[in-house]
Amino acid sequence: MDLFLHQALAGLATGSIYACLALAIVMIYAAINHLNFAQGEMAMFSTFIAWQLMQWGAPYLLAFVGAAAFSFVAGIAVERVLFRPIHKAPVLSHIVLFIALFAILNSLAGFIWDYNVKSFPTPFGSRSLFGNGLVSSHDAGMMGVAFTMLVLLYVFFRHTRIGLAMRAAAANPESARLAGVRVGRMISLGWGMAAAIGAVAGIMIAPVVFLDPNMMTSILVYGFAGAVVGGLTSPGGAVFGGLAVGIIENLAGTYIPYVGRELRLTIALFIIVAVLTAKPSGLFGRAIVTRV
Amino acid sequence: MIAGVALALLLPLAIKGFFLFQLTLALIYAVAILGLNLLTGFNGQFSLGHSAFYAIGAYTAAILMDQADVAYYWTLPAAGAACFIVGFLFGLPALRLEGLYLALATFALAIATPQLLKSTPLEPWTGGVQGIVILKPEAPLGLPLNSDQWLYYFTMLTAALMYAGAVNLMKSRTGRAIMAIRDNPIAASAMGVNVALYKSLTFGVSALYTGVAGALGALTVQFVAPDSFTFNLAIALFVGLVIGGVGSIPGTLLGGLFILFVPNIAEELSKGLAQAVYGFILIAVIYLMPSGAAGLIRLIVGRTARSRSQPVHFETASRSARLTRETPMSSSTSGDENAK
Amino acid sequence: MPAALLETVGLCAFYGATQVLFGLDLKVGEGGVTTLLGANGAGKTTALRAVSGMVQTTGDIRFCGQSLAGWATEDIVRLGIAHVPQGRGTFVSQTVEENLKIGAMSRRDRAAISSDIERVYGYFPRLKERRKQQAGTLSGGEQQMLALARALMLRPKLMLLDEPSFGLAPLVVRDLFEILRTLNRAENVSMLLVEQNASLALDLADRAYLIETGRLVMTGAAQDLRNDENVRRAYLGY
Amino acid sequence: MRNDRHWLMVAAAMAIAALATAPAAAQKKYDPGASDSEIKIGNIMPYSGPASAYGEIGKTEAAYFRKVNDEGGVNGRKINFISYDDAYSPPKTVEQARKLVESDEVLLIFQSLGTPSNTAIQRYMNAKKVPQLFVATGATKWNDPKHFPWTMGWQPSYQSEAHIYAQYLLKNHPQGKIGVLYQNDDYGKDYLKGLKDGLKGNMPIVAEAPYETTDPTVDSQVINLKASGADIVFNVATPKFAAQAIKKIAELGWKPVHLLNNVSNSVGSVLKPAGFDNAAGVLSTAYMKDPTDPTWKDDPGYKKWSAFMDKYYPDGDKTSTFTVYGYLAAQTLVAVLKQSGDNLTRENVMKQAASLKGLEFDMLLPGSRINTGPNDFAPLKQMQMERFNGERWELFGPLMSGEVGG
Repeated sequence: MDLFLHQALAGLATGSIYACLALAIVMIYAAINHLNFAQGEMAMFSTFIAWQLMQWGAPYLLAFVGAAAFSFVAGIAVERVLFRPIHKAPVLSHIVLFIALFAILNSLAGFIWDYNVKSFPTPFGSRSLFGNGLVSSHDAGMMGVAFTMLVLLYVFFRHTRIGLAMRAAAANPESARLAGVRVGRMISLGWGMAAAIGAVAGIMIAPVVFLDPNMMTSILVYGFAGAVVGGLTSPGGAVFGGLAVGIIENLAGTYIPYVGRELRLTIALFIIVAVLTAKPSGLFGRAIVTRV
Repeated sequence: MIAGVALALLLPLAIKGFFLFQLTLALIYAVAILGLNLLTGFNGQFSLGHSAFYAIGAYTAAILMDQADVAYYWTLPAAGAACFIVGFLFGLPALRLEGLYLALATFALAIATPQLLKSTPLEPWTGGVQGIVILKPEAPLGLPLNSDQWLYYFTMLTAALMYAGAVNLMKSRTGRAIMAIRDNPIAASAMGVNVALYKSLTFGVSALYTGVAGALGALTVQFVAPDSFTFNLAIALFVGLVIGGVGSIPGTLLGGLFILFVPNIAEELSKGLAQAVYGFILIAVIYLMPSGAAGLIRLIVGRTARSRSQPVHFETASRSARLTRETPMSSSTSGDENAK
Repeated sequence: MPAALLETVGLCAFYGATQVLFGLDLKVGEGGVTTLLGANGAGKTTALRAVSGMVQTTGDIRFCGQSLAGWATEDIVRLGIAHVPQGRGTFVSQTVEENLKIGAMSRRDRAAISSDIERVYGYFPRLKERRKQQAGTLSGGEQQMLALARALMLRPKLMLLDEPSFGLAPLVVRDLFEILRTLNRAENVSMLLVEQNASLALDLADRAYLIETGRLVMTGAAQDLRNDENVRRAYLGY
Repeated sequence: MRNDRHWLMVAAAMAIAALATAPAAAQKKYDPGASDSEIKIGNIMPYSGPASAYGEIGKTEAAYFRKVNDEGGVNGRKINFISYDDAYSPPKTVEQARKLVESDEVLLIFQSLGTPSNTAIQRYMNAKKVPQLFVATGATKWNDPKHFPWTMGWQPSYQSEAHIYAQYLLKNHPQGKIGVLYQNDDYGKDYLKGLKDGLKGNMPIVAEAPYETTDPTVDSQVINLKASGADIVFNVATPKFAAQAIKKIAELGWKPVHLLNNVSNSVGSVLKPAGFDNAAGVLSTAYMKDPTDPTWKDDPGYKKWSAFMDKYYPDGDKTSTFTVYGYLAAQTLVAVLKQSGDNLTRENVMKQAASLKGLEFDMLLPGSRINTGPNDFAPLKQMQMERFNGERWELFGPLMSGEVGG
């Protein structure tokens, strides 16, 4: 029973990693109705920016804000420079561009900052908070940040005009255009916001998994799993989904022989496929009801 | 055409074994991409996880040769059959997944494949992380060919059969049903096409092609290990598909050549930033030909041949282009008066 | 005929390399209703899309004397041209009220928006009942009302209406056209109407055009077309 | 024995062939890749992909060969070091190996990295009779001259290192209960096997916790190890995960005897990220000098390495053990080439590689020597245990060798 509780708590801590990234995934989905397979690498790169700023002597807060702001601008730039010119191309071509972006960012980060792992500071400290070190103050802080981002996103999407415009642009671009929504700007804004959220996620994740160019590759899959479980359209669902995946993974890893120990990623795969087939809109996503 | 075939047949006598080995691999990748293309280009289903089927094909061949001393040529049908079954089964849940969601599910499959291959329960067969080393086939009947040359011809023969099979399949009733599902699933279903069955079948056939390619790949590389079939392979196949041209059978050959040679070119250009260079090449290619090489060729041919009577293949080409033209940013609310 | 609010001169439209419209000269008067008649595939929807800047065009489009050539859809909309597309363009996963707010997205006078919403509910009381409901769950007639309501939120000078009666029951259609008439008279909204039901359209319109395969074949006052022998046989069915 | 005779016969055959074909140049013999002016050396590294951190090794080696060339080369011949990327994917390794051998026509392939990658090309290299020299992996199987006379390892094998830990535990903590954290691949399993063999069942392993390189953290595994009641942790993880484990163990307030595998005992890239306080008391083994260890601050060997780094590889990470590793491996190859003299045939190079006697290098631990023989394809065997005192490693005990045959 003790072990169960310990693993669940530790899963919650790991889950908040996934939750952070899942939020960024949901954000980009809200803007372009698409998954960004380079999202993890963008977050990694942003985290390196923060690290570099601190190496140059910037205080934590400045590095944090600086990296988020940089990412916001860079996200918009990526959309404008890379994706806008081919927005009419087939969706498969878009995926190839995501792949290209992935390769470029990963390679560039390795080239600039090399591949050795680097430690990354946390503003929350890493003392044991409760459960004998199972949840550290950083884990709790990370969860707090995830929830703060969640609330901000909720307010943005539900209670601001621009949030509504963004949802409209993503849901039905042509119609949105006919209502005077500047769809192109909304897409850019969505990219910028997703990149900034990714930066925050990266900065929160790096103290736990350490900073290196390959830090996000596998976390991205768990982030996808979290986002899918919660529903790609629901920021709240993404956070819940991320936490759930973390806990499920740990418990399965502890209690299911072989499968759990060796096939943790397969569990994520299983969760994705199971949720998608049973309830494609996720647990909290809005099912789109249409009458013809 | 004949000159091309002649060149392909005579090439092994003129070039180095290493280059031949590369060509053989490119051809193998082309067959794997063809499999992916049957699924994506002709049936409209996404997959970012075809490395899994490639791996199953490769392991089937390796295990049969290593543990049961099966002759290498028998491993191809076995690999194909195994992959057909697995593909068909994976196709069943995939039925309920559309576009992006299917991409996501298959993406996860690709990521999980290496773990599954080395998992303890399978270790007695797969050799776990150590993988399996197999022998290279020698030329039969005392043909005066070294094993590289023989493997090249063997691969070419297999590939020719596979391509002929694909072309015939797409010309058949079944092929028309498969494409009808891509173009308009509701209409296809209304016309009496069993959409579920055909979609799963296509998944199976697609996996079969990629699996046979995997078996050939195992023979050529003489080694299988979990690290050979990571997500990067899935990505490579996907890139080859798009670069070659979605829905284009000859384009797959180009895709195979691309994914084998272009990373090497990128490495020549810059060692430290090879991946970044590769990324930029990808971007450039997508900008220059947003619908892949086949799309570009089609465009050129279409321009020069517009005045002539409409070629037959033009119709299917534009149909497949329409499928893939659905961008994430456009929903189809256009009226019914689009020019036919 | 009052001064032209919208005027096209030699309008041609293309989908890729295929030309769909061949030199249309259309006019919508200030406060008037113009209807486009024609068979399926004649190019009526394309003509509306051309005005909204959603297809590639040549020739000139003038609105209030201003040329719209090269304008983006969003900017054309901001001049006060509300396009109600065929299929209604509903934001299915948003609520009814959110749909209305989206309709007002280009307006700067935020304060007036909520009063406008109430005003629009005045025309469409059914929508008020369903204000918190996901728009995708509305019936076809309600969705068409929502589309009109959303367009009204723009405070348009001109509405481009694409087959508003499509797929609706006759009773619903009658109500709908009643509302259109009211809007035209009370709010002074001009309209360019594409409609299968030529009889209804000619009742509402003051001016009509007949298009065949992208070319104008007849132009005139709605009354004149209604009385034309050929039009009667081909489009009015009596 | 049989091998010796084989060598003799080959050498005799070569001698006869050489005499018959080129009597004038009796002293100089070349295989593809070698000439009067140049020696072509091939290399395959994961510069991209999941194992790209190791690319640093290849870059250091390239830098070292530049230094050698600047100083006149080896016996007057410049080294042409051709290094390709395989992204840690075995099919790509095969392609690159064939490119090196058949297209670039290198004399030998040196320090190709990774167990799966080297397994993929081992049969090819041996069939082609091209040396696959000093492979950069610690698997035990490279020391197998009987079956693979053209393949040779370099670093102390994982198993022999694990033997050293087993000896240590049996002597100092015979009542302990061991928990093992290991990477679920050949590398992790090799260590695990070595430990089990070394313990010979005299101590219990109460928990085995494998992790995948795709796991974001090893927190869950560490918690399971603690829950198992283990009081000794054997940490067989690559740098990132090793650091995570050290940190997590400290966060849990758990104080087991902590044995850290040599792969991850870099102060700069493991202990520093993990936190020096957290790492205090951790045990490991070393066979080379840690560049971040102040013990070597004034050591002449260290200074030579440091000068080399500054001049030839200024972008390199001087806190990483990879750069030391590459430096040492390159020195070993240069020694073999020197020893081969003007007889630069593949046979002779392999023969010379198998007859290294008592080589000492700058950055090897004092007293540690490289020895090989016709039946001993494991150049480095000696290691010394060390303990982290919160600032730096302190060596203790004698140089030991795990003595594991192939």
